[in-house]
Order: sequence, then C-alpha cells, then structure tokens
Amino acid sequence: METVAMHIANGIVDGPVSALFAAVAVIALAFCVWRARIDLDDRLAPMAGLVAAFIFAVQMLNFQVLPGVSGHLLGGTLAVVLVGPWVGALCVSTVLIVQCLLFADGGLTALGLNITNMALVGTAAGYLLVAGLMRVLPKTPGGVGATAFVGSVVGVVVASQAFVFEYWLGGTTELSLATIAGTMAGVHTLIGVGEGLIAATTVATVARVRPDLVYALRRFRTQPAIVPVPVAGGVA
Amino acid sequence: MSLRIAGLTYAYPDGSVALRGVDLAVAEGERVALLGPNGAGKTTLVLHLNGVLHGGAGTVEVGGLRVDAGDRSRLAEIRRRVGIVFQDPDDQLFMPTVAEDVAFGPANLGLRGAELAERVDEALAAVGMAEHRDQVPHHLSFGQRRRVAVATVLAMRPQLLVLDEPSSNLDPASRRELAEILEGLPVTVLMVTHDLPYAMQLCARSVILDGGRIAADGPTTDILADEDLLRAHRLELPYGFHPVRP
Amino acid sequence: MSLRIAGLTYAYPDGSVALRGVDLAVAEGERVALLGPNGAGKTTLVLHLNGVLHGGAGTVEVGGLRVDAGDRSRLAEIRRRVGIVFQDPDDQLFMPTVAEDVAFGPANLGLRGAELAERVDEALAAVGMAEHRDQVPHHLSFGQRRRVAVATVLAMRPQLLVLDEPSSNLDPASRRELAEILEGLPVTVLMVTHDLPYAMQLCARSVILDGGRIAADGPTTDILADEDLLRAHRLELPYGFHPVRP
Amino acid sequence: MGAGHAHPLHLDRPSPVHRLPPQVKILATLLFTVVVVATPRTEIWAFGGYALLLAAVAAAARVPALWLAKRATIELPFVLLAVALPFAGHGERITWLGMSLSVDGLYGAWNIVAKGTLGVLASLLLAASTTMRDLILGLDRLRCPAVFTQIATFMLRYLDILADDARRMRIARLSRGYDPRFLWQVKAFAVSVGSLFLRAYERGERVYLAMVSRGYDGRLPRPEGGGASAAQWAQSAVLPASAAAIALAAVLG
Ligand SMILES: Nc1ncnc2c1ncn2[C@@H]1O[C@H](COP(=O)(O)OP(=O)(O)OP(=O)(O)O)[C@@H](O)[C@H]1O
Ligand SMILES: Nc1ncnc2c1ncn2[C@@H]1O[C@H](COP(=O)(O)OP(=O)(O)OP(=O)(O)O)[C@@H](O)[C@H]1O
Ligand SMILES: [Mg+2]
Ligand SMILES: [Mg+2]
Repeated sequence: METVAMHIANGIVDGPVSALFAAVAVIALAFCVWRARIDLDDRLAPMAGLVAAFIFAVQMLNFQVLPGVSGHLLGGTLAVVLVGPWVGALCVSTVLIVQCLLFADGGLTALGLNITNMALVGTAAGYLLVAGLMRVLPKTPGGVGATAFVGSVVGVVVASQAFVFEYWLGGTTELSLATIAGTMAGVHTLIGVGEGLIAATTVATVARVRPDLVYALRRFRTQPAIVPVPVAGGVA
Repeated sequence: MSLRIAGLTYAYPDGSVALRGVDLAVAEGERVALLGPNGAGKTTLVLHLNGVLHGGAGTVEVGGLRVDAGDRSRLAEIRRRVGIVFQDPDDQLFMPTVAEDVAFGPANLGLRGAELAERVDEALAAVGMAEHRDQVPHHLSFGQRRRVAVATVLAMRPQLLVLDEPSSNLDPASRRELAEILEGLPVTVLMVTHDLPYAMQLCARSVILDGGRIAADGPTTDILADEDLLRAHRLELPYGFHPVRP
Repeated sequence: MSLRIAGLTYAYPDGSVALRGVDLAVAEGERVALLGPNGAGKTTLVLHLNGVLHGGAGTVEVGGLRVDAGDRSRLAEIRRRVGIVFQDPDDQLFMPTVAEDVAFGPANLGLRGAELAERVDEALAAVGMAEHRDQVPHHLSFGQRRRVAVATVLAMRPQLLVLDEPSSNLDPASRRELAEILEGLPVTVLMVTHDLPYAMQLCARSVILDGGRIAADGPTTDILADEDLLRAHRLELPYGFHPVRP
Repeated sequence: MGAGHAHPLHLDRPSPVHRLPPQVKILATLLFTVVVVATPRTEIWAFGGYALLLAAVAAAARVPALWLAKRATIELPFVLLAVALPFAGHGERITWLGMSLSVDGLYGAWNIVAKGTLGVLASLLLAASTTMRDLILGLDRLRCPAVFTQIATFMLRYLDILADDARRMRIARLSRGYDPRFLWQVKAFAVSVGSLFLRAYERGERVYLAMVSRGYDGRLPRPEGGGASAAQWAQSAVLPASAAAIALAAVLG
C-alpha cells in the first residue's frame, strides 16, 4: 500500500476530529508562546528564524524511501536541540503554517492535526529523549550529535504514530489499523535515519564552532559568556 | 554627540580576544580616523558603539548615555543617534528593494509619508543611486551596494556617524564625493580606514589600534609623518603619495 | 597563458545588461589593470573567464582553449589554469578551517600528502596568515579573510591570475606585500581595481571598462595622465598623489 | 527565492485578486476550505459547485488552468492512497470490471480526491496571488501572535541567505577545480550542510545586528494604510458565502 506522506491533506480525517485537534494545537501553542517569551532573547530570535528556514528547506527535499513511497524530514529534534522545546515547537509550527498557506502542502483544515503530530508530539518525544540522553552522554560535539540522531529517529516514528491515532479516531475510510501503524512505523524509521544523520552533522558542526548557540548544551555550561572551543569529539 | 570609551575588553564566543582595554574619547563635532592592521579589533570596537556587541568588560558612553544591553529603551535612543555603516554591505542590506532598504531606518524612527519619501530621495541622491531605487540590493555591483549602505545610514541623520572602511570598493569619483558629503555633515565622525590619504584628507585626528589596544592618538599629520610608528603597526603611505598639509 | 575575449555580451536574468560587446586580448605574461566606475561590468567580465557566468553572446579563449559551458572536461582544464580571487572574500571561503580551505583547490588538482601540505604552508606564509591556519574562515576579520582568499588561489599556482579588487580592505603593509608577490609571479595577471596608484605600480597596461564596453586601452602612464579621459569614466587620481614614472 | 520575496508559487499579475489585502484572502480561503471539508461526501454535486467557484476566482486572478493543474500534483501521494482505498476498504463490496471494490472505500477515495483537490486549488490560488511578505503582514493584521510573525520574517530572510550562500559556495567550489561527479560523497555533503548552516546563521546574525542598529524592534515597518475596506471584505466574502449557500442547498435539498 502507498503510504501517506507526513503532511495530512484535507478530507483524510473527518471534520469533528480535525476541529478537536485544531483546538489542541491552539491551546498547546499558546502555552509554548508563553514559555518561549522567557527563552526568546535577542539572539534566539534570529536562531529560531534560521532553524525554521532550515526545516523549511529540508522539508522541500522529498526523497524516495522505498519504491513508490516518498517522505521528507520533519526537523523537530534539530529545532529542539538548537533552540529548546518551546521555541522549537513554534519554529516547526511556523513552517507548517507557511507551507500550508503558500505551498498548498498539507490541508488548511488539517493544520491542527499536522501541528499536533509534527510540532508537538514529535518535538516533545525528541526533547524528552535529548534531555535524558544529555545527562549521561558527554557534553561534546560528538555527544550532542549522537543525541540528536537518536532523538530524531524516535521523534519521527512517534509523530507518525500520532497520525495513526488520529486516523483511528476520525479516519474517513475504514482500514486495517495494524497495517497502517506498521507501514507508517517502518517508513518513518527510514526517514528518521536520514533525518538523524542531517541533524547530527548540523548540530555537531554548530557545537564545535559556536557551542554558545546550542540550547541543549547551555544548561551544562559553567561560564556563560566566554568558553574555549572544546576539542572535536570524532563526528564528521 | 560625544563618545567616551573606557577599559573596553571583548572576546568572541570562540575565545579569540579582540579588545584588551580600549580607552578613547571623541568630542562633539570631531572627525577621527581609526587606523590599524587587519585583525586589530577595529570592527569589533565599532560594533560596541551601539551595543550590537556587548558582554565584555569596560564602558561605552554616547552623548552622556551609557550603552547597556539590559536597558532596551535607552539602547533604542542610542541607536537613533549612532549610525553605523558596516564593513560588508551585504550585512547592511536586507529589504527587497533599494528604496525600501533606505526607508527602513527612518520608518523605524517614526517617519511616514512625504517626509519619509523625502529622506529616502535625498539619501539616494547623495550617493548617486537614485536611478537604482527599485532594484534588488543584492543584484547590484559591490561598489553600488556599498553606496546604498551609506545611504541607509545617512537617511537616519545620525548625530554620531561611524563608518567601517567606507571608501573600499568605491570608484575614485564616488570616493571623493563621499568625502565631500562627510565634510559637509555637522556631525561627529569615527571612520575606520586603511586608506591613509583619505584619513589625512578628512580627519584632523587619528588613532591607531593594534592587538586590541590603542597604540597612538594624535593629529593625523604627526602620526602619518612618524615612519617608525607607522611601520610598527603595518601602516605605510602608499607608493607615489607625498603628504602635503591640507 | 594568453587571454582573448571577443564580442562578449551578457545580461543578468533580471534583464540588466552588464556587458555590451567586449573585445580584449592579453598576451602571455602581461599584467593588465581593468579600471572603471562602479557597475561598469568588471566583475561580470571576470566571472566569464572560467565559465562561472555564461550564456550571452561572444567568446572567451584562455590559452587557446575556448570557454564553453557545455564541455565539462575542457572547462575543468580551464579552471585548473585560471585562478580568480573574488571581490567578496565570503564568496571564496567555505571550508571549516583556513588550512582546509587553502588545500581544497590543490587537492582537486590531485595533490596529496607532503606536497599538498607544502603548497598550503607556502600560500599561507605568502599572505602572512600561517598562524591562523586552524581558525574558522568566517571568524576572521574582513582583511584577514581577503588575505586567505588570495592564498586559496595562489596555492593552485594558476597560469592566469585574475584579481577583483585585491587591495581593498587590506592594511597598507599587506597591500604592498601583495604587490611584491604579484610582481614576483611569472604569470599573466588581470587585476580589477579602483586603486589607480596600485594599477600604476603593478601594471604597464590599463583598460577602462564603462557601461559594459571597453572605453580605453593603453599604457597605464598615458591613461592616468589623460585627465579628461579619467574624468569621463569617474576615475581620478587620489588627493595628494603625484604620478611619477616607476 | 529572491526578488521581492516572491516564492516559487507566486504569479505576479495585475488582477483584482492580487490587489486584495492579504488578511481578507487568508480568511476567505480558510472559511471556504472549512465549508468544503464539512460537506458530506455523498453530496457529489455540491463539490462541482465549489469547483466552479474556484474556476471563477482563478479567472479573476488571471491564473492559467494549466499552471494550477501542474502545481496541484503536490497532492499526488494522496491520490495514490485514494486509488488503493477501494481495494483495501471494508464492508459492502460491488464488482466492477471484474474487480471487487469496497463501497465505503470508493466513497473514501472520492472524499479524499474531491476535498483534497479543492483544498489544494484554494491554497494555490492564495499562494499565486500573495507574496510571502504580504502573507506575514496579513497574519500580523489577523492578530497572529508576534512570535510567529517574527520567526516567519526571519525564516523568510534566511531562506534568501541559505539560497545565496549555497550558490556562493557552489561557485567557489567549481572555480577551484571541484568536480562533483567524483567527490559526491556522504561526508562531503554532510560537512557542507553543517557549514552552510553555520555560515548562514552567522551572516544572518550580522544582518540582524544591522537591522537592530537601524532601530528594528521585532516588527517590520508596516506599509501605510493596508487595512481592508468594507468593500474588500465584502468582495472576498463572496467565495465562502456562495460555498456555504451551495452546501446548505445540497444538505437541505
Ligand atoms: N566572529 C568572530 N569570531 C571569532 N573571532 C573573530 C570574529 N570576528 C573577528 N574575530 C577576530 O577578532 C580579531 C579582531 O577582528 P576585527 O574584525 O575587529 O578586526 P579589524 O581591525 O576590523 O580588521 P580588518 O581591518 O581586517 O577589518 C581578529 O583577530 C579576528 O580574527
Ligand atoms: N546578480 C545580478 N543581477 C542583476 N544585475 C546585476 C547583478 N550583478 C550585477 N548586476 C548589474 O550589472 C552591472 C555590472 O555589475 P558588475 O558587478 O559587473 O559591476 P562592477 O564593474 O564589478 O562594479 P564594482 O566596481 O562596483 O564592483 C551593474 O549595473 C549591476 O547593477
Ligand atoms: Mg574590520
Ligand atoms: Mg565588481
């Protein structure tokens, strides 16, 4: 069976469930806006813009996962590592809104669903994993890179399962849920690996040259302003 | 607008130290040239004058107001008074057309309508770019982009004008025209330049910065006449140039 | 390596015509200065010399090989021979460290190991940037970036060296050192510059480009002595400069 | 993505639709899509009516049908899904040309194709007639929280920078003898993605500082006026209002 790419179109999930998730998205994003105010200082604003642009650019690259099945990257974990969970969720949502309005990618009425899956669920899963892993892994570029890789794979797969849940609630056609869940998980593991590789190299490069820009490393820094560059930890 | 810098120190996030305790005072209406070798810290110093860079030690005061990254309203007031022409015009231009880019600053100052249009026209005419007003800035030649960059700052009518290598990449006539504009402006000017004849022409006083420290400060004619001093800081008068007093 | 340009015409995708039939021949070993006002088309011309820009009318021949965007292997050969230092150093530098950036070109020419390392060291030493070899290029000062940009091209030992405003943003000592390097190289040089004294010092012949056309071509001393010609093309000798024959 | 912040789907035309303020267009598109999605899938003729409405808008906006058709292929993955549904669906089945098809699956396929296509066409018309900057202005006037418009403004700016830096890096590589056929390896690609990110960030940071130096405080200066007149609201309300009328007629009739 062909698999749904990540951006849900109009008419796949019925009206009431779409409306329900639109409400979920609005409430959750309002919370993120409130929390992001604390994070979003002068420097984080351009960083958030760049992360959004980067996600936007990589989402335009649709690549073939299996014959007949294409997918694209989601970028949630990358955002979380660089700008933190709250601003990260806002970055991904901004990309989804602009894509939906200007690129006709993802249905306008499915925007709530898409934001829930990609900007909230995927990002949250990625963040929890990153926060956990950063406690045990070394705080080096290699360590952050590895964290970003694992976080991306898990984040993408969890986001795809959120779609299965929504389809179970309000799918417009009855289909075998087990088949959908299995296919989505399989395909998105592959997408997740691709995404993980890009996220890991990007994050490791940034961590090596500008560790001050990596949100996930900030909590562990002793001196806030001037830190000598740590020696690279073996990631390309 | 006077300028007073005391004990300014700064290191970039990657650890390279660019300023190591700079003291400098510029009186209102003075035109001062800031000279020094590549990597001396000139651009880093310039970026402190309106709080774009901050976080090291030392203080900067503009017209009696202390530049403090924490105090946003005071910072906004300082940015109204201080105009900086960046060394790389690509950093300065970001709007979709030349005219919009020049209008950006004055519009942020609250200008609207005819008054705004007049400022834009005047600034573009001053740098000879009026006929390019509707073009995309990054589709211009490098020298044209630098001229627009100068216009974006002139349009704000700053009281302290800071220029980072304004004459580089300008054709000789534009270089002279810019000198004439600067000479006609009744404002304080701090000009970073490697073009010693230009410094001589425009600024009565020169300051040499090297290795993040002030190495010399005095009348331009004296500084440019001191060959040993110049040589010690990788400065020298160009081939064929014979200093004459203005 | 000789250069022959015939009837070269080019318009940018947005319709602005930058070159309107340029004819120019440079003999092997000659050093020629390319002068002209901002927006004359100098950079556009330079970018045709190794096929980065193409698609207009006319032909460019380098050492007898015609530059043809369709023929990849010939283009690769031409890019091996022609080294271009871009006007904006940010256009030139892209690798994570200075040394890797300088090594990029020679490595593409097939050099490896000790030979490669030697080329890199030599080029960095020539521009005085050896101690910055492990830094990130875009964390350097503007002038330092320009010096590294020159090194990336010197390391390839091109036979035709094209420099777009090489002296801008260099401190005066680096400006002279670059002149000495260029004078010592046994290669053909085409140098775009607004720095007329520099052109006088380095190039026996000068060409004026204006509005996409060649407006004058002759010995530099003659061209720089013709005040009316200079004035007609927004060129003029700087304040305090008195031309003396070298 | 360059001049005037147009985007690949923008068609620069002098038309009454292009001249409408962005906020009224966004709202009209949203309401229209909601009506379409809310229409029961069995009301087949209503969807024909919606298609006619969009055709009228396309004509007014001077957007060619072929252009729309080509851009609408973004929907293809869903159409493929729809084709599979009649085979995979459950419940009552009918036989057509020797194939056993699920009735629920057939309706499901129709539902996805019809609502999906109408939604994509409506968004395409919005995209064709609105630049990215206008869209952000429109969202701003619709009281979208400033965090979003600020991120979107920077995103827009960075897309230019990313494209520009990617182009510069490509020219720099080519000029120094790089032959992508030989050296296209995962590592080279990954390294260049990482350094592109960093480079774009640092350039963007400098641009941001330059904006701040000229008094930027998180909001682009709004072009004067720009509020929509009552007539403009009325004009754009025609689309969702007629759609709603069609929906009502279909459901009641
Ligand atoms: N973004 C940066 N990150 C790290 N180090 C930097 C950065 N920018 C500059 N530096 C370093 O700080 C020092 C001072 O640089 P600055 O740009 O202030 O020099 P400058 O005097 O303006 O030189 P130039 O005449 O070449 O423009 C140099 O050693 C440079 O390598
Ligand atoms: N990318 C571009 N797109 C459109 N037009 C361009 C572009 N780059 C340059 N132009 C135009 O082409 C003409 C020639 O530009 P070019 O950059 O070759 O000038 P130049 O002689 O190098 O000037 P300068 O001395 O300022 O560097 C100018 O009118 C310029 O506005
Ligand atoms: Mg500088
Ligand atoms: Mg040029």
